[in-house]
Amino acid sequence: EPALIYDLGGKFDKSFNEAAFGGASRWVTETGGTYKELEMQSEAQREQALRRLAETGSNPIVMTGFAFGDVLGQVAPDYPDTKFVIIDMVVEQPNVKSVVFAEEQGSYLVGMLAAMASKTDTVGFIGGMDIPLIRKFGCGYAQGVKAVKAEANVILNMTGTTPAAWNDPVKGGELAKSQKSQGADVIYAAAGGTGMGVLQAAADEGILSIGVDSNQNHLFPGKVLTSMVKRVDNTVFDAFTAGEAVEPGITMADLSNDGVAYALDDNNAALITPEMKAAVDEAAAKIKSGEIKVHDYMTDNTCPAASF
Amino acid sequence: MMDLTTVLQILDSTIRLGTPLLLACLAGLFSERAGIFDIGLEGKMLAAAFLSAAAAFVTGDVWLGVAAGIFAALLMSAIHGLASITFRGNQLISGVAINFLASGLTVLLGQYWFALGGRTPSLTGDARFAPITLWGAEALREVPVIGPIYYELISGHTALVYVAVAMVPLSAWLLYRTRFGLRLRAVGENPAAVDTAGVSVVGIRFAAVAICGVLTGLAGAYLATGLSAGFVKEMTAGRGYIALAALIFAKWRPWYALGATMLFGFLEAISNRYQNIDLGGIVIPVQFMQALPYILTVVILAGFVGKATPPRAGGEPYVKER
Amino acid sequence: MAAERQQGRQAAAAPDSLAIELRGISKSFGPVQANKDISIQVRRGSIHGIIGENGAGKSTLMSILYGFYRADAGEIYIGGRLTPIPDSQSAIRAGIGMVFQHFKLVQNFTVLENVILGAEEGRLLRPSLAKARKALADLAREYELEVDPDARIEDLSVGHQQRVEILKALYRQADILILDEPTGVLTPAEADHLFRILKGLREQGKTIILITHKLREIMEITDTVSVMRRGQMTATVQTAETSPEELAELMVGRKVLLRVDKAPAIPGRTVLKVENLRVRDENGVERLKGIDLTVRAGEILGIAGVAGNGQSELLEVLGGIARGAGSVQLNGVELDLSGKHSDGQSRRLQGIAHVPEDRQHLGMIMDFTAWENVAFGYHNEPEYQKNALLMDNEALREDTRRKMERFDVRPPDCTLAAKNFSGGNQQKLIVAREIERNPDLLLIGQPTRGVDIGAIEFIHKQILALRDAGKAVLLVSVELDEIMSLSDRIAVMFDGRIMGFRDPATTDERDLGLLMAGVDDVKGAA
Amino acid sequence: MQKMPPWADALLVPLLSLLIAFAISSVVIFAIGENPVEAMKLMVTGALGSSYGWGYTLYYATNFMFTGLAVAVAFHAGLFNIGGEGQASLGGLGVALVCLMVPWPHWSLALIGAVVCGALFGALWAALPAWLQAKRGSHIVITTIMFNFIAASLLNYLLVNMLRPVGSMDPATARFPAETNLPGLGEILGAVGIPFSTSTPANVSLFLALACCVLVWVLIWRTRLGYQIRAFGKSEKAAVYAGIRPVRITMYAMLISGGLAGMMAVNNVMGEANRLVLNSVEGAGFIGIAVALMGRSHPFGVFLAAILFGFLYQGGAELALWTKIPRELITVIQALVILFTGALDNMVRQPVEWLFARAGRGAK
Ligand SMILES: Nc1ncnc2c1ncn2[C@@H]1O[C@H](COP(=O)(O)OP(=O)(O)OP(=O)(O)O)[C@@H](O)[C@H]1O
Ligand SMILES: Nc1ncnc2c1ncn2[C@@H]1O[C@H](COP(=O)(O)OP(=O)(O)OP(=O)(O)O)[C@@H](O)[C@H]1O
Ligand SMILES: [Mg+2]
Ligand SMILES: [Mg+2]
Repeated sequence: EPALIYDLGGKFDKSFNEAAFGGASRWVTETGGTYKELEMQSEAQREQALRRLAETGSNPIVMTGFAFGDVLGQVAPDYPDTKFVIIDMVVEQPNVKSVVFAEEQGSYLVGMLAAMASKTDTVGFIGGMDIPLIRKFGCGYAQGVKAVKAEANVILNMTGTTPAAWNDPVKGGELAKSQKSQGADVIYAAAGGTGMGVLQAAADEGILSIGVDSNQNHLFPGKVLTSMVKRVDNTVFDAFTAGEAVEPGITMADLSNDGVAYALDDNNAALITPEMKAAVDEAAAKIKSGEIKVHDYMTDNTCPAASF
Repeated sequence: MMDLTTVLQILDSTIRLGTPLLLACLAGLFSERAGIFDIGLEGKMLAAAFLSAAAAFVTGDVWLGVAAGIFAALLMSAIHGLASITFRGNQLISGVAINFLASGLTVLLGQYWFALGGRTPSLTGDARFAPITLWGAEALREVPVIGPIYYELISGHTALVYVAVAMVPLSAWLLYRTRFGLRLRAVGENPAAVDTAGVSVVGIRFAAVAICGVLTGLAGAYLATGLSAGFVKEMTAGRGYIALAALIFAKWRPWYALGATMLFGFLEAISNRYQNIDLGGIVIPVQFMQALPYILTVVILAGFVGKATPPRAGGEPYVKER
Repeated sequence: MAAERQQGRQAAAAPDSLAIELRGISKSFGPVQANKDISIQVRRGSIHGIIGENGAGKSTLMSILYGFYRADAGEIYIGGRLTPIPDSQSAIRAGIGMVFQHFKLVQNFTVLENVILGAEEGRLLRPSLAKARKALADLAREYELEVDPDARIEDLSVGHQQRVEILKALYRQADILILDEPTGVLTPAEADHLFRILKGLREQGKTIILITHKLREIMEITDTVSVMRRGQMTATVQTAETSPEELAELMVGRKVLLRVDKAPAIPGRTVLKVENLRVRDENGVERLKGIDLTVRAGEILGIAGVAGNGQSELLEVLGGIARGAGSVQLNGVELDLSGKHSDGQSRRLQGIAHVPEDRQHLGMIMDFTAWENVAFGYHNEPEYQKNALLMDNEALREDTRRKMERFDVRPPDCTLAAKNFSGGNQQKLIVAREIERNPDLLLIGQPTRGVDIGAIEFIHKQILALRDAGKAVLLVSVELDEIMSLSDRIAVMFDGRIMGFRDPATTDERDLGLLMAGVDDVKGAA
Repeated sequence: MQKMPPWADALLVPLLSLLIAFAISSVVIFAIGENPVEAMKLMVTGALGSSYGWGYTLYYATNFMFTGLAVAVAFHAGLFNIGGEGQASLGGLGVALVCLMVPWPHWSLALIGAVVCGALFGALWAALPAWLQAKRGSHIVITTIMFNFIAASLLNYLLVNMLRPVGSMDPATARFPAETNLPGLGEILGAVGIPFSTSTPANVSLFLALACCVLVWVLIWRTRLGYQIRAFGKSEKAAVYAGIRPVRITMYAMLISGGLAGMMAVNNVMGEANRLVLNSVEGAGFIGIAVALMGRSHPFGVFLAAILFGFLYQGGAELALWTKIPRELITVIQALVILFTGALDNMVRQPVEWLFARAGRGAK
């Protein structure tokens, strides 16, 4: 029986963790199987959660979030017969599969859309916890914006420095209002549950927002420009389907294997003009072909298009 | 250093963030002025935030949500009253228990009702408060200086913000100009004096605790239906304790409470907006800003700056016979 | 018996002339029965005194009449009509006002606010305050009860605070006024003023119940007097037909010993020498304004005075509880009055033992066992230690058993909590603890307050025995009899000063009373 | 003479309170559509049914013993220390620093270092509120609450900006060196031939906590300091009469209290996580209040109550794993225990006293 552990943002963050939940649910409807799931309440519980699931024979155990990395490095060797899948982090153990995403590529695409949709030539980015991973989102986004409008202004904010930053919609809303007052009319939220506050505030203030991880277009139809989708659901679905036969090692999910994408559906069809779509699709093709190289912040902790 | 729009933005945010603190602080003021210490403000707010969001979602009417929030806080107040007035228990312990009770029950019930891990579904439309544009705001908007101040800062808040601000003069009036206020203050100073004057101490104290419930109910409802759009686990995030700190800072007085809560709201607005503040070479980390309300309160408590004297009979159950 | 005689006559009086009649009132506080089946009649337009020892149940009875406590059984008749009084509101409505032993005033409210509290006109304060201001002015004129209506209570003297309490009752149009030990905190002059007011009220047809311990006051002002003992009403008599001796006997239940047999003192070297001792309380008010005295070995110096004139502070500063300024020498060694060594521990090490006035709140810990209380203050004594870390509880229990036997503490169970001993036995335990230390100087305050006659004699003997062993004793008591019978010399305190020293053999109560009132025969006014 | 025999006060009343708390919890479980009996069974098997469960139960109980003792010692001095949370996190800082900075040759030496340093940091964090209470009369309940928040901000700052290893994304310190890893309960019991799960975090700190229970008992009831603490706690006025110095006793009691809370870090930071993470205390400081109230501030009572709460914690985790009942149920039970054993004590006590009084009269 497989198992899934959600990070502190919670299963229903409408974003990262919920995407994982979506994958698991899809697996349940398609296979009729059952799985176990756990939500983290605090940092200190991670180890117990992992051990408990391993003890009771769950296999594979999928966990969402980089924060499990350190603990998994300790626990995995104790359960050599159990397979672990960690999303967003690399853990080098013989029984661990690490899945990381090319968020900079997806962010680049939504950055282009943001620049094209903006009338003020000022766009915003609200990150969750201030860590390299989130800066990677912001950096890709800024590159996309600058690719369309080199002189455009990108306002970057982070919600906080601790995991609480993933779950603070009030602060997300306040930051969005502040960015709006500075002229931003499109705001990209890469902040887990905090993003809900950003999307809400943007809708209230009559500006556009961009969702993250899951397709969040439906949350405020016509108010969410697009979403940078990370196919975490696919990762979970694949892992659950493979079962104990999960292949350990590192997997990179990017544009070329549809690991990341921008979302287009009925809810935002009116916001994305054909020209915008054409421009973005072209850029996507170039990225896949390697013609456009999007800089990954985490490779050298610098960003050519923005300063954090 | 900062232009007017930025300043207005921060002050605007200050008002939004200060409002729940103000309501909770006034709530605590009524309770503590009547001699009932209340460290359970946090729990009452949390319970109110949850039930108001839940009711607003189910009924689609934010005012019904507010009513439900007040009901939840009143329930918690009733427990506090029962423990500390009727059974003469330790008020601090009762407060601690209420905080835990709210923290646990909100998630338990939330999960049972909505299966969203303790949060309520997002509120939309009439299930949450919309900003109110005050009369003449649009017209005045273009007038320099006062235009933006009136339009940005004073107009455009949700109904409960105006209710909260109106509560300040109302509380002051009630406390200092009415019979009820006189008795309430007396009960917090010397309950025996009130008792021998032929007034029921228990009655006044329960009334005070009930007022505290109504106000924390408003505070919680504002958090869930005004400031954000729905309930999130632990969404009060220590605001009840900040309100308590503000109450000490305000020396248990209504107008001072307005000042104290707005100061603390301002600190929160600043720390929301800036991760670190660079003051010409000295960088103030955001964590310091977040801790500042507590640090200031400790300084006040230490009595180095403007000693705060709590109501004399505060925290003591009124016991006539051993 | 006087009691039977009186009851017969009162029952014959017309019922409509009775302001109050209580029938069969009983009240228990947990295991303590404070009132047992009490009946009493009070004539309209009279001043009715109630006397009785500490803890006799006087305050409890009056609090029941005022609706502060609820009686377990019994009936209350006001003006001949059965009137249930479940709370103070009903009492006020029935025209009863009460001035409690401990005032019930809100300290940071003004006089006016205190007066209207609970008797406001309508929901808003403004009209009530205006009305009360006028009413107070009228009352002040009528009864010599001037107070500044806008002063805060905490800024008023005790005498003025008491006026506020009386004004509160009169403002509520009380016909029956109860005063619980009103003169305990007053100077004689203030007390005289109060009595003038009370007489004025009587002339207006008001009924007054006066609780007091002072026989002089009873004789001076009351028309009728009731005596309580151990929760029961022992007698009601016409004041004109009784004498202080008879009242004392009724109060205590047997003939009171007037003098203690004692050998003449043989004073030796000076043990305690106090010069210009000054103490301020936490509000900065000077409580001791320069005390000079000496106590010699083998002598008892008695300090007389109305309560609240600095006697407590004197004991506290000598016992190391309070801090002071000036000079105190013990056996020629200067004591530290305000520094690191001005605490109870250091004093005990230097040879001072201290039986405090307030035994329940200072002298012992009610929840501690007897043996733990015997270590209280002496917990650092080497004999109670097993080693550097641990206390020797077994030795302590053994020591306690010995002390309890010697001082006849009952029940002789050293593991019983202090609160389970009666007041007299608690006091014996404390006296045992302090005297058995064989101190150079014993400070002892109100040694027999609330203690029964048998224990009083025993404690007095112990104090004298200590004196005869060549130790110095400083005795503080508000009971003049006690002071007169025990002391070898008497100092009278008034307003933080010593008014003079007297030899008990050559002085009398009148002389001491004048000194206690601040009047010095020889030098004139102080 | 006595209202109620001592055993009724020490055992019967808390047990009744506990019973009421559990009864109401059952109603809550029932109300959210689950079976209380099944839930209870699951908790018992999950927490006590295997040595794995016991390991976690004892691990949590160890935490609660430290914080419960901390609250209890302060209670004896008449002080309500709500600051266990902050003191324990500062203790964590101390343990982390001493484990990371000193090259310990062996765990036993590291343990001593960690105990000293954890207790020291915890005590220091209690010192300022204590001093303010003693010298300036600032209400210790409020100051310790404030200090909890200040501690959280301080740790947040340190972990994010100073202690986080380069390149790491979570706000946590580096792993402690292997020499500082404490032997687990499984290893210890295994060495004496008792089979016990080795994959639980219960570790040698359990014995430290037990030792602390005994030491606190000795301190409170056998030493002069304990005598003075109790006297001071019953009546400050009388204590002054006896020459007990309020400032000194307040400071000592709170330093000991804070030290005990700080020592908790030996268990969770050094024994379990092997690094300092954010919010490592996880509310154990507050549970200490419930534990001390339940245990009537007696070390043995604290021990029993800590085991009870350890059971609740582990059982609750199992419940969350196997049923739809969220872990927050434990918070509710905890709240009810605090409510009934603390604030509503009279509600339970008065009827019991009344019954005893009636029985007493009947016997006569
Ligand atoms: N509130 C109370 N709770 C419990 N016991 C009480 C209470 N008030 C009084 N008592 C007890 O009732 C008894 C009678 O007390 P009361 O105050 O009526 O005596 P009193 O005659 O007024 O004495 P005093 O002369 O000292 O004022 C005493 O044993 C006292 O300890
Ligand atoms: N708070 C209490 N708890 C338990 N028992 C008490 C309490 N107060 C008094 N008692 C018991 O009630 C009895 C009567 O106490 P009280 O102080 O009224 O005695 P008393 O008659 O005044 O004796 P004494 O003349 O020695 O003062 C005592 O024997 C004591 O055991
Ligand atoms: Mg009395
Ligand atoms: Mg007595």
